[in-house]
Amino acid sequence: MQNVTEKKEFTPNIVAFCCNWCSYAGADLAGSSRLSYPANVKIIRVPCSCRVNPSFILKAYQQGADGVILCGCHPGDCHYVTGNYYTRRRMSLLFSFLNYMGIEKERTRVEWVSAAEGARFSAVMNDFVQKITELGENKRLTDLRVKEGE
Amino acid sequence: MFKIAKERLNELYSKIAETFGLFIPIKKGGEVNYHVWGEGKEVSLETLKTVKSPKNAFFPQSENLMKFKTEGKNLEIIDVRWDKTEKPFVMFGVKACDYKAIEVLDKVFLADPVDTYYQSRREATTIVTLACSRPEESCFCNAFGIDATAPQGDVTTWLDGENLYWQANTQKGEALTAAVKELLTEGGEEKVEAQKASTKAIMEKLPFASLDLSRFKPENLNELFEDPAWESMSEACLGCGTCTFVCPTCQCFDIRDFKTNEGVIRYRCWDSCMYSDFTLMAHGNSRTTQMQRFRQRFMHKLVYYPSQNDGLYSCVGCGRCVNKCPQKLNIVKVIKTLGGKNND
Amino acid sequence: MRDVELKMKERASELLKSGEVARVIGWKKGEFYHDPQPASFESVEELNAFVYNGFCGANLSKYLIQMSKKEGKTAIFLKPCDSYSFNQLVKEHRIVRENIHVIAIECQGKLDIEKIKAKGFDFVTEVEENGDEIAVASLYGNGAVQKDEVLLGKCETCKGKVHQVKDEEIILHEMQAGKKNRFEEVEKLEAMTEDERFAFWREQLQKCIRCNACRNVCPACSCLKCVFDNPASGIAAKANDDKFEEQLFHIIRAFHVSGRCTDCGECSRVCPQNIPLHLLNRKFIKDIDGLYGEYQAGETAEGKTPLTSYTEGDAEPNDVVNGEVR
Amino acid sequence: MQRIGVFICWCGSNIAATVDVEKVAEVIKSEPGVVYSVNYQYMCSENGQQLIKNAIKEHNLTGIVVGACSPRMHEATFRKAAESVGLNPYMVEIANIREHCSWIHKDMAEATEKAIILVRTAIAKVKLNAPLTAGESPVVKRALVIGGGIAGIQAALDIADAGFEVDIVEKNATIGGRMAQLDKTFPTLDCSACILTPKMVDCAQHEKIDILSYSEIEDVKGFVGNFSVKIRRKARYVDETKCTGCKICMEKCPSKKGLNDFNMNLNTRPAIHIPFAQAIPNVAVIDPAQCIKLKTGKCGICQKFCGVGAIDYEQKDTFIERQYGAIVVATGFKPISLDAFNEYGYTENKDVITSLELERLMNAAGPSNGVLVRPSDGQHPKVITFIQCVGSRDTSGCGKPYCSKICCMYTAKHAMLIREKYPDTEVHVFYIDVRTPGKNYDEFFRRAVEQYGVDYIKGMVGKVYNENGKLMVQGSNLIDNEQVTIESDLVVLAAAIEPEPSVRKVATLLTASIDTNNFLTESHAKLRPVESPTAGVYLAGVCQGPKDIPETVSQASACAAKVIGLLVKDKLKTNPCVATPDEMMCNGCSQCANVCAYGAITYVDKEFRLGGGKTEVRRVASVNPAVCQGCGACTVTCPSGAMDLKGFSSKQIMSEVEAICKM
Repeated sequence: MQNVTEKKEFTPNIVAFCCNWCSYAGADLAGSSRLSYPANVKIIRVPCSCRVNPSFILKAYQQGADGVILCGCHPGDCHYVTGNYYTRRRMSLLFSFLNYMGIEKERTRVEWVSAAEGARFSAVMNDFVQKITELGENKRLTDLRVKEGE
Repeated sequence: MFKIAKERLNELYSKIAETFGLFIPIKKGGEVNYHVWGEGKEVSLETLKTVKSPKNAFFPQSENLMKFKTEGKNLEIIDVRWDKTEKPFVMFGVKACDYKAIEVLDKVFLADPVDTYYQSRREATTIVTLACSRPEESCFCNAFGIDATAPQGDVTTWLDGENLYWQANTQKGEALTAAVKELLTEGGEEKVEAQKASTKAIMEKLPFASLDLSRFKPENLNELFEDPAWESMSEACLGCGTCTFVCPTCQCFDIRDFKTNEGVIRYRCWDSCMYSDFTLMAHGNSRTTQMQRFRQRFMHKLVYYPSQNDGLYSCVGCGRCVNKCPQKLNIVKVIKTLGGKNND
Repeated sequence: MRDVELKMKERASELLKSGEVARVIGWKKGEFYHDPQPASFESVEELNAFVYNGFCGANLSKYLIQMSKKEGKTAIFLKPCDSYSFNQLVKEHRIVRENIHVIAIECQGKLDIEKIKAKGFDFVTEVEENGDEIAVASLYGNGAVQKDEVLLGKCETCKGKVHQVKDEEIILHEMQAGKKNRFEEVEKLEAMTEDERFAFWREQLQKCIRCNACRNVCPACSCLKCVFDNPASGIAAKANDDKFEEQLFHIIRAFHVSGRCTDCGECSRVCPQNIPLHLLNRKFIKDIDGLYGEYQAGETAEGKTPLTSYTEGDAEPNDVVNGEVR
Repeated sequence: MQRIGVFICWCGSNIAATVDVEKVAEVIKSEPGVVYSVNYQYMCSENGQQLIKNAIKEHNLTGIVVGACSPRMHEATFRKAAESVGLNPYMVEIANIREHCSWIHKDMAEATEKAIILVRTAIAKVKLNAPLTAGESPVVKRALVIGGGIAGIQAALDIADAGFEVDIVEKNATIGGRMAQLDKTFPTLDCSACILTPKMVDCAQHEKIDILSYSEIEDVKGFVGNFSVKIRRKARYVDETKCTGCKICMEKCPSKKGLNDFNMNLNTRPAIHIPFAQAIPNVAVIDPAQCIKLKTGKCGICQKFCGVGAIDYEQKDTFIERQYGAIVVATGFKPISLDAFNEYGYTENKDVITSLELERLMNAAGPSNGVLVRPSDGQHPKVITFIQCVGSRDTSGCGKPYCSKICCMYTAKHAMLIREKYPDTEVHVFYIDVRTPGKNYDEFFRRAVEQYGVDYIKGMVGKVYNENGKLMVQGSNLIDNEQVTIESDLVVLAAAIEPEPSVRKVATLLTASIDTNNFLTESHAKLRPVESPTAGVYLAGVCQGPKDIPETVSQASACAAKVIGLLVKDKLKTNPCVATPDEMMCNGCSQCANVCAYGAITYVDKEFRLGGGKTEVRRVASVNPAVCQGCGACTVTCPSGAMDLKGFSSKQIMSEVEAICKM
């Protein structure tokens, strides 16, 4: 029996948006290659990284996510030809803006992971979890109401 | 009557804060609003018009009504209303117009059926008003028969260059006075009378001192409603909620649900009749144009509300909307256009 | 300015009389000198109330969304900065260019009554503009203030005195651009630490009362139904119950107008709590300029915005720090 | 009321070893909306699917969640199973508890907890799913081929042979393209005309093929299966139906000084002409810039001599509009302009020529009747120097960054042909690398070196200059590490090739994307190399990237196969997960169309009721479900949120976010 008074270690809550064609498949490959990454990384499948609306990211933070990572095909390899080019511009501006509002720069990230890069997917997630763990809990973009009662 | 030297006000605040939550105009982020007092806060008692009115204390912009805790398919309802056993609070520095506005709100929230959320806060509050000595051009409380030099309240205060003068009016006021008695000394009646006189002289020069409200009577309701002037008056209206949210008497709210990790919080928040979805119902929208919304707001303030409340207008002439409307529309223009013959 | 006002009134009168236009959008006298309100004039008689002075700061272009749908042609007076908004609205098919007659008017910078009052004139009875000096009469004393000190925030960094669109012009005197660099304040914030920036915005945004004045006045926010009013969007909310809601509102709003915001400054002008909202939009503008090349929304009424275009060599989001590629 | 069924798969021990499947199924039972939750060893098996089907029927399920392997694996399987018992296939969601959970986590408690979250997330989504039905759009059984070179010809023939109507639109007066200009072809050295012209004739005679020569594409509307194309038929001043190709007009035409573009401007031709002997259609055309009658109104000689009255000086451009189900783009290439390459002296020296010019000089039907002579003096050149990679693999900015791919082989071909026909000629070739990947290609190249004694010099040429009537080619020999100067009679430049410039207009009309080098972009570099991202548009030949004849023909046939595969269908099933605008909220701002890679979004003016009997006409977005691919770029661009994506709606994703964040 563990000592219940022991302070619970911070395990960040991570949401990963993955495009169906590259990154989600990359995550599948990481799985079939048994390349582990922490269980607190949870994936939402979207057709293309360009489907990810900034409001989804903010919603995740509001609902208690500590880090949000967006994964898509490598630029130039987008299944939908140009989708991730738009993602790239949107997210460059959004992340810079969030940082301008005082939100930690590292909390949000974009990574291009191809369907063949299972190892990279796992490495990226491990690295991201470590960075967010170092950064600590998301306190600046969270909604106090959500975590009430915890 | 009591008084306390201006330099010692901080001691007064500190003393009040020992037993009460003290809400007082404080400058934060460049703007003055009612906030909880604390050591080091920048109190700005003289500020004539806080951006948000004191109604925020009894009828907060947003207030949780209840919580639904869900676990699997089970649901539990939790009462989350403000608890009377918490510290009672003091609203300090309320101006005459804003105090009158609380009276307007009371008629809505304390009438049957009583809004217990409002009631519990209202009852726990001791209101310390502050007489005005330096009104500005957008003030027109006198048009509604309000005496800015002698506001009511549990305690009335006056402030001049040297002292704050203090006079308890009610039991609650006496109790507060007793709590701070050690800081107060007697006297100051002449100073107060002098200030009243000089302020009244200024009040007479207010540009809106003699607004004619005579046409706003229940019997003119239909005529006023149909007046063609609404079109042109509302033309520039953006449909924002600034006027309603800075208004000390606007009382409309919306009830919404918010999903949490545990279930749902049901809360209410200020709503504005200027918003297009204010009247959105399942069948559609009963007010489809901004003119209709604009008309509703002023008809309510000047005709509907008084017709149900013994002629009490639900405007107190604080002039916040005059200052804050982005496009410079306001109730004064409405009164001047529709109020009566003597407005020209 | 008086001569400009007369000329405008005269021209409006001609246009209405000749039947060339059915209405003219301009400003109408308020209760004071300092509170003229936007108005449309449909007859020569109505023009008696026409006014144009240092307090006509409002950007009238957004009214055209409704006005240009009305029967007949609409004439509108546009200041140089308003003309950008006009183009942007045409670009987004929100107004019908053919139905509008644009009269480009002179602007020497507009005044902020709150700034004048803060100089100690809190019972303003009269204001007189004499070039760079503003004479103020108040119940508590008369005096003068320097125009530079009481300009509307948006006029301090005025982006130029060139109309981007016009059918005719009424410009009687030379106009001057703003004296301040518009990115100065953004840079100041960028230079702060994350914690300081966060504290700054928290304090500012906590003041927000969700009145939607910024949104409703914004020519870029021309949606029929805003996502924040649409329960289906998942982010609809009316008033704040937690600081997050204000952040969400202002982040999403700034994002939605990015690449489309002409920096007209109306959001900050109308904010009842004086939140420097323009600093949000300007950050996007500054980043767009830095990352994708200088872009001024509303310079033309055609073309794609920076967010609806791309190049293969664009910066990677993770590499962008303070609007620059690390 | 929603009735959700949840099916947790063990996947043998793949899932069950790390995820407590029983617990997951049990916990999920108490989720609101869930009326049935079960676990089973292999959900994808026959029995597993039967279990799902039975549960759907028995419990009257409105949606199901399968907690199993990746949806990329078995989503289709479970959708089919659901559909077979009457549940809309899009009411199925997969929670990936294998690849994204059991396979990567070792701790059972942790993996079980995550599996529960993932299943809850899928439940949150499926509750908002709506039944979707694939739409259908009719297919016009006719194809358009843009460009009448070998790529276009091959594609047209293959499609027509399958029984479908094909139109070839060719901007020149004849089909044949670049291949018609070639003398011999590598690596077999058979005569280009001998293998091409029969195909051209086949086209002309094929009852299913309509050749629209001297025509260009003006406008394209519509979408896959249903394109409407406006074609400009340029005035050729000769009635195509009457002209017999007798060429009497060419003999009689007094204006004979027009540059012969078919012969790379190496000789001249009359104003009225047939480009070359085997032209298809074999019909004359008048060059209006050269014709005396058209310029001055006087002359009219050709009309006088024409026995069939085919000459019509009054002819104007005409337009026709036709419907097509599919479009093949085969617009071909041209050698780049060498104006920027002063070092090779191309513009100053007549005897510095391009390889394509050499093709004409060596061709029996060419300006010198197949006798290799120097353009300057008609003498037989004794020393010929070839320079490769002129403008190819060039990062200086003057040329192209890519390899033109065909130059190594045709240079070897030229060198070999010259050595064979004129053994007394000395042939040098400057090269960077010799690239010969291809069947029999390296053997071919080695023959040139080993059997024909062609002197290959590895190195770049710095300068070509004229000295006493001789061309001095100064370059480096990297193998011997020395500077060499070769006194030459003729210098042949292997100019880089680039897409025919008219492709830009075609691409714009088709909303087909184009890369920085003006090559058309394929849908996927490896797996969909002949399809443009614009559905129903296919790419053949050099317009998509440099390639030689066999590759071009292969690609053209591949295009044809794709086109045939499309045209045999009567109706096209469309992906139901497409963007859909809420017209009540759409502002008509055009932002969404700006980011659509497929041109699926157009705008229409629509009348809306305002209430009070009033109406308003507003411009609103309209998505063509047959063209939309469902990426969602438009949904984020839309500020009002009017644009949403079926199957991945904002509400669904928001709901997933809420569920997945719940720890």
